Amino acid sequence: MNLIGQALTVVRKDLLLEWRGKGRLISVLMFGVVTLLLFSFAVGPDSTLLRAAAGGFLVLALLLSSTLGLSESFRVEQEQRAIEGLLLLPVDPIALYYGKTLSNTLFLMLLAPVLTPVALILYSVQLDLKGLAVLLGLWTLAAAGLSAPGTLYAAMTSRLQSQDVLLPLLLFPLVIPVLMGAVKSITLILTGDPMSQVGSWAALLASFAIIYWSLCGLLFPHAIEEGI
Amino acid sequence: MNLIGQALTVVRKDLLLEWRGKGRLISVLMFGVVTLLLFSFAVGPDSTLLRAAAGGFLVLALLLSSTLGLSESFRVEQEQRAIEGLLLLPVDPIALYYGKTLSNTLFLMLLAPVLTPVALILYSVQLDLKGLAVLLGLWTLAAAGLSAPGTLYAAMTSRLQSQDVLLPLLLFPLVIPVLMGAVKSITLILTGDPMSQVGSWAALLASFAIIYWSLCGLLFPHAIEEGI
Amino acid sequence: MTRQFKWDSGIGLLGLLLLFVGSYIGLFVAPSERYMGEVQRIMYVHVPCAWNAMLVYMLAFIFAIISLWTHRPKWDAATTAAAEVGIVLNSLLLVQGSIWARATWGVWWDWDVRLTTSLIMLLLFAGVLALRSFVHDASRRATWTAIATIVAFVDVPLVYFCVRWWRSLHQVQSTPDTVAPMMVVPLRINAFAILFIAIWMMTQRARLELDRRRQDQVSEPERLAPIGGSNNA
Amino acid sequence: MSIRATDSATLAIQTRGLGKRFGRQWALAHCDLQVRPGEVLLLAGANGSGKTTLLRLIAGLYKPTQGSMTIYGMDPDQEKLACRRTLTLVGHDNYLYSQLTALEMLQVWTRLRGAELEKAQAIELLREVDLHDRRDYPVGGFSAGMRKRLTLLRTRLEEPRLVLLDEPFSALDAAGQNLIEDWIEGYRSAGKTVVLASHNLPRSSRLCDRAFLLQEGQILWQGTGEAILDQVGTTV
Amino acid sequence: MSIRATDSATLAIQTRGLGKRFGRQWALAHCDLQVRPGEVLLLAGANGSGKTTLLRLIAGLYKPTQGSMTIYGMDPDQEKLACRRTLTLVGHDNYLYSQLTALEMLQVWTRLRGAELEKAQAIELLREVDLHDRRDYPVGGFSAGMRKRLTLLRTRLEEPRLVLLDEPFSALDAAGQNLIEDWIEGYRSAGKTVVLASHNLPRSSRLCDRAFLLQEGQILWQGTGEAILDQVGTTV
Ligand code: HEM
Ligand SMILES: Nc1ncnc2c1ncn2[C@@H]1O[C@H](COP(=O)(O)OP(=O)(O)OP(=O)(O)O)[C@@H](O)[C@H]1O
Ligand SMILES: Nc1ncnc2c1ncn2[C@@H]1O[C@H](COP(=O)(O)OP(=O)(O)OP(=O)(O)O)[C@@H](O)[C@H]1O
Ligand SMILES: [Mg+2]
Ligand SMILES: [Mg+2]
Repeated sequence: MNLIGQALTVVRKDLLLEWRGKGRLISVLMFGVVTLLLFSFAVGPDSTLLRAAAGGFLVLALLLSSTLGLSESFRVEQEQRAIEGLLLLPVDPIALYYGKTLSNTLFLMLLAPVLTPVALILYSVQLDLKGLAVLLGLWTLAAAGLSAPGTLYAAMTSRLQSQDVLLPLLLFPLVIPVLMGAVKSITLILTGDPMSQVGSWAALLASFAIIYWSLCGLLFPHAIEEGI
Repeated sequence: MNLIGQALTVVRKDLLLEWRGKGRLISVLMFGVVTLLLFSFAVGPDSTLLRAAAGGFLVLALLLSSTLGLSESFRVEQEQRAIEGLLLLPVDPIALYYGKTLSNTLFLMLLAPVLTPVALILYSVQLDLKGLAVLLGLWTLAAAGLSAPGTLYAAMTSRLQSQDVLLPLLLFPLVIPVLMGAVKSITLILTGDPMSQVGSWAALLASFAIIYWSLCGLLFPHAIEEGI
Repeated sequence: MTRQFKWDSGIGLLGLLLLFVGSYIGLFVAPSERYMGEVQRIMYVHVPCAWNAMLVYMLAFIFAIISLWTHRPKWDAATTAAAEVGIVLNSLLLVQGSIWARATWGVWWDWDVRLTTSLIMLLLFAGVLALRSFVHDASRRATWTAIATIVAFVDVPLVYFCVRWWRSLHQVQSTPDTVAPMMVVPLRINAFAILFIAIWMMTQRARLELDRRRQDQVSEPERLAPIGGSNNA
Repeated sequence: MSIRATDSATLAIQTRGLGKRFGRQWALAHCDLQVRPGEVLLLAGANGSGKTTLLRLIAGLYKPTQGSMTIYGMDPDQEKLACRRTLTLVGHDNYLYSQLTALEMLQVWTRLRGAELEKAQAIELLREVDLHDRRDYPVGGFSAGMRKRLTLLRTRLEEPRLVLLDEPFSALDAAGQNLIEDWIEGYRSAGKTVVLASHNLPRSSRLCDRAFLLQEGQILWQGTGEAILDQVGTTV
Repeated sequence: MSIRATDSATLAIQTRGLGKRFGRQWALAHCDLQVRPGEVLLLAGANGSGKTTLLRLIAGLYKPTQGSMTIYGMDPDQEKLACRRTLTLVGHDNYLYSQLTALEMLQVWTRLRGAELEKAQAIELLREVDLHDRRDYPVGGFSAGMRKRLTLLRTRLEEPRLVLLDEPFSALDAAGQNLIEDWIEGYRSAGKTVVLASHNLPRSSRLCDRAFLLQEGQILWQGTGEAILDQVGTTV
């Protein structure tokens, strides 16, 4: 079977697992909502302050939920060492990586359509439909950028003690460009975009995604050379 | 052996495990530091905004790190079902609960002394030594309040799919009083406390801790009646 | 499948009837409010929803204690039903409140005590149901639902106080509290109407839960005839 | 120890109509078991016949869906801790913390039983299972059989009167299997009760006083250890 | 298939000075193994003697600390995927996703091997291990033996020429053990190579063409299946 076929088989398996454990998506979403709420409590009831930081908080909530989703995606692989069962099969590690990354990207993409409206309401920010569409597009780029290194690191940490701490620890500093790009561009969208800077931030997000999709695909086979 | 002796044995075992896997404490701390950093990126370079929200961000970072620490504390119990080995011994569930809760409280208490200085530097806020002492005292109350329901829920979710999502999901809304109490009182300390309101917030934190230490101690034996 | 007429269907019908009457009075008979105008009439469902949500959560709490005590499936069903109906009322409350807020304050949301408390309450109990959905074993599910319900409910007063203190430095949202008698009547009627409907929904939901359990309940297999061996115990 | 089979106070285990259902599946049903103190009992049966479920029910790790039981006359619901003090179970899992060493694992277990274990005693115990030279190695690096050996030491740490063993011989080498056989003989002569589930019939049938054959969650047959070999030959 | 033991291209497995160290512990050392295609090989040895380590090295799950090997003439470093296509390993773990059903597990495995499994075929396979009536149950609720049976089906899904089995008989009931024995006989007559590690010497020694006795990570002895029974009797 060719690479693409194998990768799609991995995606299919992940979607099946996701479907079986529907709870995971829903609870990651609820986690995101609760995080959005927490931010407003942390800042206090002052709504101007909240509104100024709304874009940042939305992106942070998305990032935190994404990290949880990523580390969950390997939890199920390790439970009865199913991942070893996959590694023993003649599956190209590259197919494995891109399959897993793709299904993680799909998963992360689902977060924004739910969390954005909640953030808009909680932080009393307005956004028209066009703005929303642009925002979702940006998040798709960001999600792709997050899941490329995220999947690599989640695989590498999945069998270590305290993966849930290690993964964000490794990932957060790495994805600061994604964070900043997303925060900046989303804040621009929320506050109106007079200078049309969104484009260049989107370019940053896209290049991050492209670089890490290629780089991590090259590195992953080495990471799993001795199993995970 | 009496209850207290058993509980202390559990604490001792947990401390030994902690000592062996020193990595956990360090990486939870580093996670906290990275989170503090993320907040400043998410809010942007506006330092007044940052300073106004400094207390809130510090508490949020503490809370997020705490949740990770709590869910880790049961990861090691489930890895080879060690917890079942404990449940099979004639250990009073109450002793088990308070032992685990105490060791979690100790763990969480260690977070503030490290994260507070980092937050002070990152957000350029000043604090004298007395203020620092009061802050650490408040965090001790908050840590006790967090770990009581946190330990109960961590135990209950430890064997479910997606514990790492479920635990914060259950815990965050529950500990909003702790969050608010800590944010308010710590912000008061950071900005100076003209009206001496810190006392009443500390009272809130203390009553939360007392209520949940008693309530969860009563409920825990039921939770593990059929094993976890 | 023929179903005999159950007492709760009666209550449900009564509730619908009352809701119709109350809403009629509220919409067409009661005077409109001086400042807010016609939007204010949303109050006749808003306030009853709020009262009943609280009441139903309290029922969930009581059922949870009994369920933990007795381990009987019916109390688990009752706890779940109450928690779910509470969530439904709570969500309705939030939606109505947001619409009202949008119309009067110009924003969908504000960090007022009651608003904030309602939202946290919703999340607390939604967490309970999320936990429940992950537990497959029926008896453990019952225990854990009960525990989580108790833990969540005990938190509500604490949340209320802390949100009040949290707000205290800022102005408290003004709400009209001088109320005309013609406003009180539909409010009362609708409160009972929604209470009855809530009871009806709870019994339906509890029945459904018990039915589901019964479907899973396969009776013990036939006792196998032991072969050979005499009982040499 | 005099025995009257009908008197539950003098029985080590008595179950009445014990049953356990998972979802729509009855893992165990109609289980009436009477075990006298000092007996060695074998549970045999095909995969999925309910052996593990029965042992876990007796150990109090599952709540019965139906029926009741007593352990040395005690009701596990009422006197949970006393029952736990009376019995010990080694199941399919190993109950280990991978970061602790073999020695530390033993100490943790003993302390939680309310006793204290001298280092010399612990080394003596480890020597029994041939792990004494690995005493300071973290158990996470142990082989399957080494883990099993360590966990089986739990039965020797204190004085449980009822020892429940779920496939004690699996993962062990010949020497290990002989050792466990000796242990079980020792328990018998010390008047302790042993219930073991095993697929290693040649070995376990010659150990046991009575054998039970389970099928689809029910006790199909009971008899002596020698008889079960023939029985299994004909039915399985 | 004619065999010249010195020609690595015609050997199923050839290892030269293979060794694996964990920390300060040599789990395997100086391992020179030559396995001809169509042979059934038994690895015996005490707990912790290095059987699992050797099998995992061959399967490519560990990287050797020392030495080299070829599998059907291929270098696993160079031709990883080809090696994986050639071999299959069933180890101590079960490689299952608890939420999937037995049928779905089989389908996932086959698809990843690049084939497609008709439902009828899958049911036929499940029938072989007596799990056909549990095909739509999530495997998380399976008993230890049922999981093992399901995982052992991995050896039948495709056409691996080299089957590595780590304690294939453990957790299985008598019928299951007989079945696996039949399978191994079948593999032998189909010209496949089988390497199994087992503590069930009576059963595995009569199956194998050659037996190896490991001790502390080194091959201590090699001989025929019958001979190992005596050998173990004297050394262990
Ligand atoms: C999402 C938004 C809202 C939520 C969650 C909410 C929640 C509640 C709750 C929980 C109560 C019951 C309090 C009690 O009886 O102690 C209540 C009562 C009430 N609400 Fe709202 N509310 C919202 C928006 C509004 C708005 C926008 C208005 C009008 C401007 C409003 C006016 C009232 C009034 C008049 C009462 C009755 C007060 C009383 O009985 O003293 N609410 N609301
Ligand atoms: N991951 C590891 N880390 C550290 N040491 C290990 C590791 N894996 C194996 N060892 C050590 O290597 C040696 C051989 O282990 P291995 O698992 O190969 O034994 P085995 O022959 O399979 O034993 P068993 O019959 O008990 O399964 C043992 O001493 C073991 O402690
Ligand atoms: N947690 C569970 N959830 C669902 N079904 C279960 C669970 N545990 C056991 N079962 C079912 O109960 C039956 C008996 O299982 P049990 O583990 O007791 O068998 P066993 O006799 O120990 O088998 P083995 O010899 O394979 O260990 C099996 O059909 C199994 O599928
Ligand atoms: Mg079993
Ligand atoms: Mg092994």
